[in-house]
Amino acid sequence: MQSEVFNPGDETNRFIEQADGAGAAVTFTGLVRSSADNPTKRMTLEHYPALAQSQLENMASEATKRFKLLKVTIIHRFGMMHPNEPIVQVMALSPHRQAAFDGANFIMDWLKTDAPFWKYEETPDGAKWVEAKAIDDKAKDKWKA
Amino acid sequence: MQSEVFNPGDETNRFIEQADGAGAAVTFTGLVRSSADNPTKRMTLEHYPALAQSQLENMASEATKRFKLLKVTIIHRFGMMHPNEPIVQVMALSPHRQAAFDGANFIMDWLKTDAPFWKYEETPDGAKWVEAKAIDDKAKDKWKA
Amino acid sequence: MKILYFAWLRERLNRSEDEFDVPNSVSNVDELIDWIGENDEAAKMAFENKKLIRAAVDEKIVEHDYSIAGAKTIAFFPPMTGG
Amino acid sequence: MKILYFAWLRERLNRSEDEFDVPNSVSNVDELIDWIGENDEAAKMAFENKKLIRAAVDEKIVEHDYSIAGAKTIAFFPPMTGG
Repeated sequence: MQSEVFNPGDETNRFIEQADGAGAAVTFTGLVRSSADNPTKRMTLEHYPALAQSQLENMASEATKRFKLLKVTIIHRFGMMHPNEPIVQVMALSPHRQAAFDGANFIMDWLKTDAPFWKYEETPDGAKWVEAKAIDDKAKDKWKA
Repeated sequence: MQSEVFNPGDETNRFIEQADGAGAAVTFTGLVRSSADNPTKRMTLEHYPALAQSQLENMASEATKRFKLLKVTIIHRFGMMHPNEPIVQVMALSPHRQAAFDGANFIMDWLKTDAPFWKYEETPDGAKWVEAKAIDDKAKDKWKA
Repeated sequence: MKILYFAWLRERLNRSEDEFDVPNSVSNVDELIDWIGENDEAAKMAFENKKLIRAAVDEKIVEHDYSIAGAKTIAFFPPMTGG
Repeated sequence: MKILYFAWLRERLNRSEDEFDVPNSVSNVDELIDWIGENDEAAKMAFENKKLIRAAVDEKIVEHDYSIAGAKTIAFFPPMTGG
Protein backbone atom coordinates (compact mmCIF):
# COMPACT_ATOMS: atom_id res chain seq x y z
CA MET A 1 0.00 0.00 0.00
CA GLN A 2 1.27 3.41 -0.92
CA SER A 3 0.06 6.93 -1.58
CA GLU A 4 2.51 7.59 -4.42
CA VAL A 5 1.45 7.02 -7.99
CA PHE A 6 3.05 3.91 -9.52
CA ASN A 7 4.03 2.94 -13.07
CA PRO A 8 1.87 -0.02 -14.16
CA GLY A 9 4.27 -1.31 -16.83
CA ASP A 10 7.35 -1.08 -14.61
CA GLU A 11 5.52 -3.07 -11.94
CA THR A 12 4.48 -5.69 -14.51
CA ASN A 13 8.06 -6.04 -15.75
CA ARG A 14 9.45 -6.36 -12.24
CA PHE A 15 6.82 -8.99 -11.52
CA ILE A 16 7.40 -10.99 -14.71
CA GLU A 17 11.14 -11.09 -14.07
CA GLN A 18 10.32 -13.56 -11.32
CA ALA A 19 8.70 -15.82 -13.89
CA ASP A 20 11.12 -18.75 -13.89
CA GLY A 21 8.93 -21.71 -14.73
CA ALA A 22 5.79 -19.67 -15.27
CA GLY A 23 4.00 -19.57 -18.59
CA ALA A 24 1.32 -17.01 -17.85
CA ALA A 25 1.07 -13.61 -16.17
CA VAL A 26 -2.16 -11.66 -15.74
CA THR A 27 -2.10 -8.01 -14.68
CA PHE A 28 -5.22 -6.11 -13.68
CA THR A 29 -4.89 -2.34 -13.45
CA GLY A 30 -7.69 -0.24 -11.99
CA LEU A 31 -7.66 3.41 -13.08
CA VAL A 32 -9.35 6.59 -11.87
CA ARG A 33 -12.20 6.79 -14.34
CA SER A 34 -13.30 10.07 -15.83
CA SER A 35 -15.46 10.33 -18.91
CA ALA A 36 -17.28 13.17 -20.65
CA ASP A 37 -20.57 11.92 -19.14
CA ASN A 38 -19.15 11.43 -15.66
CA PRO A 39 -16.18 13.71 -15.23
CA THR A 40 -14.06 13.33 -12.10
CA LYS A 41 -11.74 16.10 -10.97
CA ARG A 42 -10.02 14.02 -8.35
CA MET A 43 -10.57 11.10 -6.05
CA THR A 44 -9.45 10.45 -2.49
CA LEU A 45 -9.17 6.96 -1.11
CA GLU A 46 -9.58 6.69 2.64
CA HIS A 47 -8.40 3.44 4.21
CA TYR A 48 -8.03 1.56 7.48
CA PRO A 49 -4.32 0.75 7.29
CA ALA A 50 -3.92 -2.21 9.66
CA LEU A 51 -7.03 -4.02 8.41
CA ALA A 52 -6.30 -3.22 4.75
CA GLN A 53 -2.82 -4.69 5.06
CA SER A 54 -4.03 -7.92 6.60
CA GLN A 55 -6.97 -8.27 4.21
CA LEU A 56 -4.75 -7.83 1.13
CA GLU A 57 -2.31 -10.39 2.52
CA ASN A 58 -5.15 -12.82 3.18
CA MET A 59 -6.50 -12.40 -0.34
CA ALA A 60 -3.08 -12.94 -1.90
CA SER A 61 -2.41 -16.11 0.07
CA GLU A 62 -5.92 -17.48 -0.42
CA ALA A 63 -5.65 -16.96 -4.21
CA THR A 64 -2.15 -18.48 -4.29
CA LYS A 65 -3.37 -21.61 -2.53
CA ARG A 66 -6.66 -21.93 -4.35
CA PHE A 67 -5.31 -21.49 -7.89
CA LYS A 68 -1.82 -22.89 -7.27
CA LEU A 69 -0.17 -19.65 -8.34
CA LEU A 70 3.58 -19.15 -8.38
CA LYS A 71 3.35 -15.58 -7.22
CA VAL A 72 0.86 -12.81 -6.49
CA THR A 73 1.47 -9.10 -5.97
CA ILE A 74 -1.14 -6.51 -5.01
CA ILE A 75 -0.44 -2.78 -5.12
CA HIS A 76 -3.13 -0.50 -3.69
CA ARG A 77 -2.91 3.24 -3.35
CA PHE A 78 -4.60 5.49 -0.82
CA GLY A 79 -4.89 9.27 -0.54
CA MET A 80 -5.50 11.71 -3.38
CA MET A 81 -5.34 10.76 -7.06
CA HIS A 82 -6.26 12.17 -10.46
CA PRO A 83 -8.08 10.91 -13.57
CA ASN A 84 -6.35 8.10 -15.47
CA GLU A 85 -3.90 7.43 -12.64
CA PRO A 86 -3.69 3.82 -11.50
CA ILE A 87 -5.43 3.02 -8.20
CA VAL A 88 -4.78 -0.68 -7.87
CA GLN A 89 -2.79 -3.38 -9.64
CA VAL A 90 -3.13 -7.12 -9.09
CA MET A 91 -0.66 -9.50 -10.73
CA ALA A 92 -0.79 -13.30 -10.83
CA LEU A 93 1.87 -15.66 -12.18
CA SER A 94 1.15 -19.31 -12.97
CA PRO A 95 2.24 -22.18 -15.19
CA HIS A 96 -1.23 -22.13 -16.77
CA ARG A 97 -3.24 -19.28 -18.20
CA GLN A 98 -6.62 -20.02 -16.64
CA ALA A 99 -5.20 -20.08 -13.12
CA ALA A 100 -3.55 -16.71 -13.69
CA PHE A 101 -6.81 -15.20 -15.00
CA ASP A 102 -8.88 -16.72 -12.19
CA GLY A 103 -6.42 -15.73 -9.47
CA ALA A 104 -6.36 -12.06 -10.47
CA ASN A 105 -10.14 -11.99 -11.03
CA PHE A 106 -10.81 -13.64 -7.65
CA ILE A 107 -8.64 -11.12 -5.83
CA MET A 108 -10.32 -8.17 -7.54
CA ASP A 109 -13.81 -9.48 -6.72
CA TRP A 110 -12.92 -9.89 -3.04
CA LEU A 111 -11.00 -6.68 -2.87
CA LYS A 112 -14.03 -4.65 -4.05
CA THR A 113 -16.12 -5.74 -1.08
CA ASP A 114 -13.65 -6.83 1.61
CA ALA A 115 -10.72 -4.43 1.54
CA PRO A 116 -11.32 -1.39 3.79
CA PHE A 117 -10.95 1.44 1.27
CA TRP A 118 -13.55 4.14 0.59
CA LYS A 119 -13.65 6.32 -2.50
CA TYR A 120 -14.50 10.01 -2.26
CA GLU A 121 -15.05 11.59 -5.68
CA GLU A 122 -14.90 15.27 -6.55
CA THR A 123 -16.78 16.18 -9.71
CA PRO A 124 -17.82 19.53 -11.23
CA ASP A 125 -21.24 18.94 -9.60
CA GLY A 126 -19.84 18.44 -6.10
CA ALA A 127 -18.19 15.79 -3.98
CA LYS A 128 -19.57 12.49 -2.74
CA TRP A 129 -18.69 9.16 -1.20
CA VAL A 130 -18.94 6.43 -3.85
CA GLU A 131 -21.71 3.97 -3.03
CA ALA A 132 -21.06 0.24 -2.91
CA LYS A 133 -22.70 -1.67 -5.74
CA ALA A 134 -24.87 -4.74 -5.26
CA ILE A 135 -23.22 -6.21 -8.38
CA ASP A 136 -19.93 -6.28 -6.48
CA ASP A 137 -21.45 -8.43 -3.76
CA LYS A 138 -22.73 -10.80 -6.43
CA ALA A 139 -19.39 -10.99 -8.22
CA LYS A 140 -17.93 -12.61 -5.11
CA ASP A 141 -20.52 -15.38 -5.19
CA LYS A 142 -19.05 -16.99 -8.30
CA TRP A 143 -16.05 -18.12 -6.24
CA LYS A 144 -18.08 -19.93 -3.59
CA ALA A 145 -16.79 -23.48 -3.42
CA MET B 1 2.73 -9.92 -35.26
CA GLN B 2 6.46 -9.63 -35.00
CA SER B 3 9.56 -11.77 -34.59
CA GLU B 4 11.34 -9.28 -32.31
CA VAL B 5 11.08 -9.69 -28.55
CA PHE B 6 8.85 -7.03 -26.94
CA ASN B 7 8.80 -5.37 -23.53
CA PRO B 8 5.57 -6.38 -21.72
CA GLY B 9 5.47 -3.40 -19.37
CA ASP B 10 6.18 -0.83 -22.08
CA GLU B 11 3.35 -2.29 -24.14
CA THR B 12 1.02 -2.15 -21.14
CA ASN B 13 1.90 1.48 -20.49
CA ARG B 14 1.39 2.47 -24.12
CA PHE B 15 -1.95 0.68 -24.03
CA ILE B 16 -3.14 2.23 -20.77
CA GLU B 17 -2.30 5.73 -22.00
CA GLN B 18 -5.33 5.36 -24.26
CA ALA B 19 -7.47 4.82 -21.20
CA ASP B 20 -9.59 7.99 -21.26
CA GLY B 21 -12.86 6.92 -19.70
CA ALA B 22 -11.70 3.41 -18.88
CA GLY B 23 -11.56 2.10 -15.35
CA ALA B 24 -10.01 -1.30 -15.95
CA ALA B 25 -7.16 -2.76 -17.98
CA VAL B 26 -6.30 -6.47 -18.11
CA THR B 27 -3.02 -7.64 -19.61
CA PHE B 28 -2.26 -11.29 -20.28
CA THR B 29 1.36 -12.16 -21.03
CA GLY B 30 2.33 -15.62 -22.24
CA LEU B 31 5.95 -16.55 -21.62
CA VAL B 32 8.29 -19.27 -22.90
CA ARG B 33 8.09 -21.72 -20.03
CA SER B 34 11.12 -23.57 -18.79
CA SER B 35 11.28 -25.29 -15.43
CA ALA B 36 13.72 -27.67 -13.76
CA ASP B 37 11.35 -30.57 -14.55
CA ASN B 38 10.72 -29.52 -18.13
CA PRO B 39 13.66 -27.47 -19.32
CA THR B 40 13.37 -25.74 -22.69
CA LYS B 41 16.44 -24.51 -24.54
CA ARG B 42 14.54 -22.59 -27.12
CA MET B 43 11.23 -22.51 -28.93
CA THR B 44 10.36 -21.71 -32.51
CA LEU B 45 6.90 -20.56 -33.50
CA GLU B 46 5.90 -21.34 -37.06
CA HIS B 47 2.90 -19.43 -38.39
CA TYR B 48 0.70 -18.92 -41.44
CA PRO B 49 1.01 -15.14 -41.76
CA ALA B 50 -2.06 -14.17 -43.80
CA LEU B 51 -4.43 -16.39 -41.84
CA ALA B 52 -2.88 -15.49 -38.48
CA GLN B 53 -3.34 -11.80 -39.18
CA SER B 54 -7.00 -12.15 -40.11
CA GLN B 55 -7.75 -14.53 -37.21
CA LEU B 56 -6.21 -12.18 -34.63
CA GLU B 57 -8.16 -9.26 -36.10
CA ASN B 58 -11.37 -11.29 -35.98
CA MET B 59 -10.77 -12.26 -32.36
CA ALA B 60 -10.05 -8.67 -31.33
CA SER B 61 -13.19 -7.32 -32.99
CA GLU B 62 -15.39 -10.16 -31.76
CA ALA B 63 -14.20 -9.58 -28.16
CA THR B 64 -14.64 -5.83 -28.47
CA LYS B 65 -18.22 -6.24 -29.63
CA ARG B 66 -19.14 -9.02 -27.23
CA PHE B 67 -17.77 -7.44 -24.05
CA LYS B 68 -18.23 -3.79 -25.07
CA LEU B 69 -14.52 -3.09 -24.69
CA LEU B 70 -12.99 0.31 -25.33
CA LYS B 71 -9.85 -1.12 -26.88
CA VAL B 72 -8.07 -4.41 -27.52
CA THR B 73 -4.48 -5.02 -28.57
CA ILE B 74 -2.94 -8.41 -29.40
CA ILE B 75 0.82 -8.86 -29.86
CA HIS B 76 1.97 -12.28 -31.08
CA ARG B 77 5.53 -13.24 -31.91
CA PHE B 78 6.76 -15.84 -34.38
CA GLY B 79 10.20 -17.29 -35.06
CA MET B 80 12.80 -18.22 -32.47
CA MET B 81 12.54 -17.34 -28.77
CA HIS B 82 14.20 -18.21 -25.47
CA PRO B 83 13.00 -19.17 -21.97
CA ASN B 84 11.15 -16.43 -20.07
CA GLU B 85 10.75 -14.28 -23.15
CA PRO B 86 7.21 -13.13 -23.89
CA ILE B 87 5.39 -14.94 -26.72
CA VAL B 88 2.04 -13.23 -26.71
CA GLN B 89 0.33 -10.32 -24.98
CA VAL B 90 -3.39 -9.58 -25.00
CA MET B 91 -4.67 -6.32 -23.51
CA ALA B 92 -8.27 -5.27 -22.93
CA LEU B 93 -9.53 -1.89 -21.76
CA SER B 94 -13.05 -1.37 -20.43
CA PRO B 95 -15.09 0.81 -18.08
CA HIS B 96 -15.75 -2.30 -15.94
CA ARG B 97 -13.39 -4.89 -14.56
CA GLN B 98 -15.30 -8.05 -15.45
CA ALA B 99 -15.56 -7.11 -19.13
CA ALA B 100 -11.80 -6.50 -19.26
CA PHE B 101 -11.07 -9.88 -17.62
CA ASP B 102 -13.56 -11.73 -19.83
CA GLY B 103 -12.38 -10.04 -23.02
CA ALA B 104 -8.73 -10.98 -22.49
CA ASN B 105 -9.63 -14.50 -21.33
CA PHE B 106 -11.95 -15.05 -24.32
CA ILE B 107 -9.26 -13.98 -26.78
CA MET B 108 -6.65 -16.26 -25.18
CA ASP B 109 -9.01 -19.26 -25.24
CA TRP B 110 -9.77 -18.76 -28.93
CA LEU B 111 -6.21 -17.93 -29.82
CA LYS B 112 -4.95 -21.24 -28.41
CA THR B 113 -7.06 -23.29 -30.82
CA ASP B 114 -7.85 -20.97 -33.73
CA ALA B 115 -4.75 -18.90 -34.44
CA PRO B 116 -2.41 -20.67 -36.91
CA PHE B 117 0.78 -20.87 -34.85
CA TRP B 118 2.72 -24.06 -34.08
CA LYS B 119 5.27 -24.41 -31.30
CA TYR B 120 8.47 -26.37 -31.84
CA GLU B 121 10.37 -26.94 -28.58
CA GLU B 122 14.03 -27.79 -28.20
CA THR B 123 14.90 -29.45 -24.90
CA PRO B 124 18.02 -31.26 -23.66
CA ASP B 125 16.24 -34.52 -24.61
CA GLY B 126 15.58 -33.49 -28.19
CA ALA B 127 13.18 -31.39 -30.22
CA LYS B 128 9.47 -31.85 -30.80
CA TRP B 129 6.31 -30.19 -32.06
CA VAL B 130 4.11 -29.29 -29.11
CA GLU B 131 0.86 -31.24 -29.14
CA ALA B 132 -2.50 -29.53 -28.93
CA LYS B 133 -4.31 -30.14 -25.65
CA ALA B 134 -7.90 -31.32 -25.37
CA ILE B 135 -8.30 -28.91 -22.44
CA ASP B 136 -7.75 -26.02 -24.83
CA ASP B 137 -10.67 -27.15 -26.98
CA LYS B 138 -12.83 -27.31 -23.86
CA ALA B 139 -11.76 -23.86 -22.67
CA LYS B 140 -13.40 -22.39 -25.75
CA ASP B 141 -16.73 -23.98 -24.90
CA LYS B 142 -17.32 -21.74 -21.89
CA TRP B 143 -17.90 -18.81 -24.26
CA LYS B 144 -20.62 -20.53 -26.29
CA ALA B 145 -23.65 -18.24 -26.25
CA MET C 1 -12.28 0.41 24.33
CA LYS C 2 -11.16 2.31 21.23
CA ILE C 3 -13.77 2.98 18.57
CA LEU C 4 -12.75 4.01 15.01
CA TYR C 5 -14.95 5.62 12.34
CA PHE C 6 -14.27 5.80 8.62
CA ALA C 7 -15.58 7.55 5.51
CA TRP C 8 -19.03 9.16 5.81
CA LEU C 9 -19.46 7.79 9.36
CA ARG C 10 -16.36 9.73 10.36
CA GLU C 11 -17.68 12.83 8.58
CA ARG C 12 -21.12 12.69 10.18
CA LEU C 13 -19.65 12.18 13.66
CA ASN C 14 -17.05 14.83 12.98
CA ARG C 15 -14.34 12.71 14.59
CA SER C 16 -12.32 9.64 13.64
CA GLU C 17 -12.21 7.92 17.02
CA ASP C 18 -13.61 7.61 20.53
CA GLU C 19 -12.32 6.05 23.72
CA PHE C 20 -15.13 4.52 25.82
CA ASP C 21 -15.56 2.50 28.98
CA VAL C 22 -18.20 0.15 27.67
CA PRO C 23 -20.24 -1.65 30.38
CA ASN C 24 -20.13 -5.45 30.40
CA SER C 25 -23.85 -5.59 29.68
CA VAL C 26 -23.06 -4.47 26.11
CA SER C 27 -22.10 -7.84 24.66
CA ASN C 28 -21.98 -7.62 20.87
CA VAL C 29 -21.48 -5.21 17.97
CA ASP C 30 -25.20 -4.58 17.53
CA GLU C 31 -25.63 -3.63 21.17
CA LEU C 32 -22.54 -1.42 21.02
CA ILE C 33 -24.08 0.55 18.12
CA ASP C 34 -27.22 1.16 20.20
CA TRP C 35 -25.20 2.05 23.30
CA ILE C 36 -23.10 4.62 21.41
CA GLY C 37 -26.28 6.24 20.07
CA GLU C 38 -27.99 6.48 23.45
CA ASN C 39 -26.22 9.62 24.59
CA ASP C 40 -25.12 10.97 21.22
CA GLU C 41 -27.72 12.31 18.78
CA ALA C 42 -25.21 12.58 15.88
CA ALA C 43 -24.15 8.96 16.34
CA LYS C 44 -27.75 7.84 16.63
CA MET C 45 -28.53 9.38 13.26
CA ALA C 46 -25.33 8.22 11.58
CA PHE C 47 -25.93 4.64 12.71
CA GLU C 48 -29.66 4.78 11.93
CA ASN C 49 -29.63 2.37 8.95
CA LYS C 50 -27.74 -0.54 10.48
CA LYS C 51 -27.65 -2.40 7.15
CA LEU C 52 -25.12 0.16 5.94
CA ILE C 53 -22.81 -0.30 8.91
CA ARG C 54 -19.88 -2.71 8.66
CA ALA C 55 -17.73 -3.52 11.69
CA ALA C 56 -14.30 -4.90 12.50
CA VAL C 57 -13.32 -6.16 15.95
CA ASP C 58 -9.58 -6.11 16.57
CA GLU C 59 -8.90 -5.92 12.82
CA LYS C 60 -11.24 -8.71 11.82
CA ILE C 61 -14.38 -8.02 9.77
CA VAL C 62 -17.39 -9.42 11.65
CA GLU C 63 -21.19 -9.60 11.64
CA HIS C 64 -23.27 -7.50 14.03
CA ASP C 65 -23.91 -10.44 16.38
CA TYR C 66 -20.17 -10.86 17.02
CA SER C 67 -19.09 -10.66 20.66
CA ILE C 68 -17.06 -7.65 21.77
CA ALA C 69 -15.96 -9.20 25.07
CA GLY C 70 -12.32 -8.35 25.67
CA ALA C 71 -11.98 -6.39 22.40
CA LYS C 72 -9.47 -3.53 22.26
CA THR C 73 -10.41 -1.80 19.00
CA ILE C 74 -13.72 -1.73 17.21
CA ALA C 75 -14.07 -0.02 13.84
CA PHE C 76 -17.28 1.10 12.12
CA PHE C 77 -17.47 1.95 8.44
CA PRO C 78 -19.76 1.92 5.37
CA PRO C 79 -19.62 -0.86 2.75
CA MET C 80 -16.15 -0.86 1.20
CA THR C 81 -15.52 0.66 -2.23
CA GLY C 82 -11.85 -0.02 -2.96
CA GLY C 83 -10.20 -1.55 -5.99
CA MET D 1 -4.35 -24.70 -57.04
CA LYS D 2 -1.73 -23.81 -54.45
CA ILE D 3 -1.40 -26.16 -51.47
CA LEU D 4 0.45 -25.05 -48.30
CA TYR D 5 1.79 -27.29 -45.52
CA PHE D 6 2.77 -26.23 -41.99
CA ALA D 7 4.56 -27.61 -38.91
CA TRP D 8 5.05 -31.40 -38.86
CA LEU D 9 3.07 -31.83 -42.05
CA ARG D 10 5.61 -29.62 -43.81
CA GLU D 11 8.45 -31.58 -42.22
CA ARG D 12 7.11 -35.00 -43.19
CA LEU D 13 6.47 -33.90 -46.77
CA ASN D 14 9.81 -32.13 -46.86
CA ARG D 15 8.29 -29.13 -48.65
CA SER D 16 6.12 -26.18 -47.68
CA GLU D 17 3.96 -25.98 -50.79
CA ASP D 18 2.71 -27.64 -53.96
CA GLU D 19 1.07 -26.34 -57.12
CA PHE D 20 -1.49 -28.81 -58.50
CA ASP D 21 -4.03 -29.00 -61.29
CA VAL D 22 -6.78 -30.61 -59.26
CA PRO D 23 -9.49 -32.33 -61.35
CA ASN D 24 -13.07 -31.09 -60.96
CA SER D 25 -14.10 -34.47 -59.62
CA VAL D 26 -12.27 -33.62 -56.39
CA SER D 27 -14.94 -31.52 -54.74
CA ASN D 28 -14.09 -30.98 -51.07
CA VAL D 29 -11.19 -30.89 -48.59
CA ASP D 30 -11.57 -34.54 -47.63
CA GLU D 31 -11.38 -35.69 -51.25
CA LEU D 32 -8.41 -33.42 -51.86
CA ILE D 33 -6.51 -35.10 -49.01
CA ASP D 34 -7.14 -38.52 -50.57
CA TRP D 35 -6.25 -37.26 -54.05
CA ILE D 36 -2.90 -35.83 -52.88
CA GLY D 37 -2.07 -39.14 -51.20
CA GLU D 38 -2.85 -41.27 -54.25
CA ASN D 39 0.43 -40.70 -56.04
CA ASP D 40 2.55 -39.64 -53.08
CA GLU D 41 3.48 -42.18 -50.42
CA ALA D 42 4.91 -39.54 -48.03
CA ALA D 43 1.71 -37.50 -48.25
CA LYS D 44 -0.42 -40.59 -47.80
CA MET D 45 1.39 -41.38 -44.54
CA ALA D 46 1.46 -37.79 -43.30
CA PHE D 47 -2.28 -37.41 -43.88
CA GLU D 48 -3.08 -40.87 -42.51
CA ASN D 49 -4.85 -39.72 -39.32
CA LYS D 50 -7.31 -37.26 -40.79
CA LYS D 51 -8.50 -36.22 -37.34
CA LEU D 52 -5.18 -34.44 -36.88
CA ILE D 53 -5.45 -32.48 -40.11
CA ARG D 54 -6.87 -28.97 -40.09
CA ALA D 55 -7.53 -27.09 -43.30
CA ALA D 56 -8.00 -23.53 -44.51
CA VAL D 57 -9.50 -22.65 -47.89
CA ASP D 58 -8.48 -19.20 -49.13
CA GLU D 59 -7.50 -18.14 -45.60
CA LYS D 60 -10.64 -19.38 -43.90
CA ILE D 61 -10.52 -22.31 -41.46
CA VAL D 62 -13.01 -24.96 -42.63
CA GLU D 63 -14.23 -28.49 -41.96
CA HIS D 64 -13.23 -31.40 -44.20
CA ASP D 65 -16.55 -31.40 -46.04
CA TYR D 66 -16.02 -27.81 -47.23
CA SER D 67 -16.12 -27.32 -51.00
CA ILE D 68 -12.88 -26.45 -52.79
CA ALA D 69 -14.57 -25.34 -56.01
CA GLY D 70 -12.83 -22.22 -57.31
CA ALA D 71 -10.36 -22.09 -54.40
CA LYS D 72 -6.94 -20.58 -55.04
CA THR D 73 -5.03 -21.58 -51.90
CA ILE D 74 -5.63 -24.51 -49.59
CA ALA D 75 -3.55 -24.94 -46.44
CA PHE D 76 -3.11 -28.10 -44.35
CA PHE D 77 -1.76 -28.08 -40.82
CA PRO D 78 -1.92 -29.85 -37.42
CA PRO D 79 -4.08 -28.54 -34.55
CA MET D 80 -2.85 -25.07 -33.61
CA THR D 81 -0.66 -24.51 -30.55
CA GLY D 82 -0.15 -20.73 -30.39
CA GLY D 83 -0.63 -18.34 -27.52
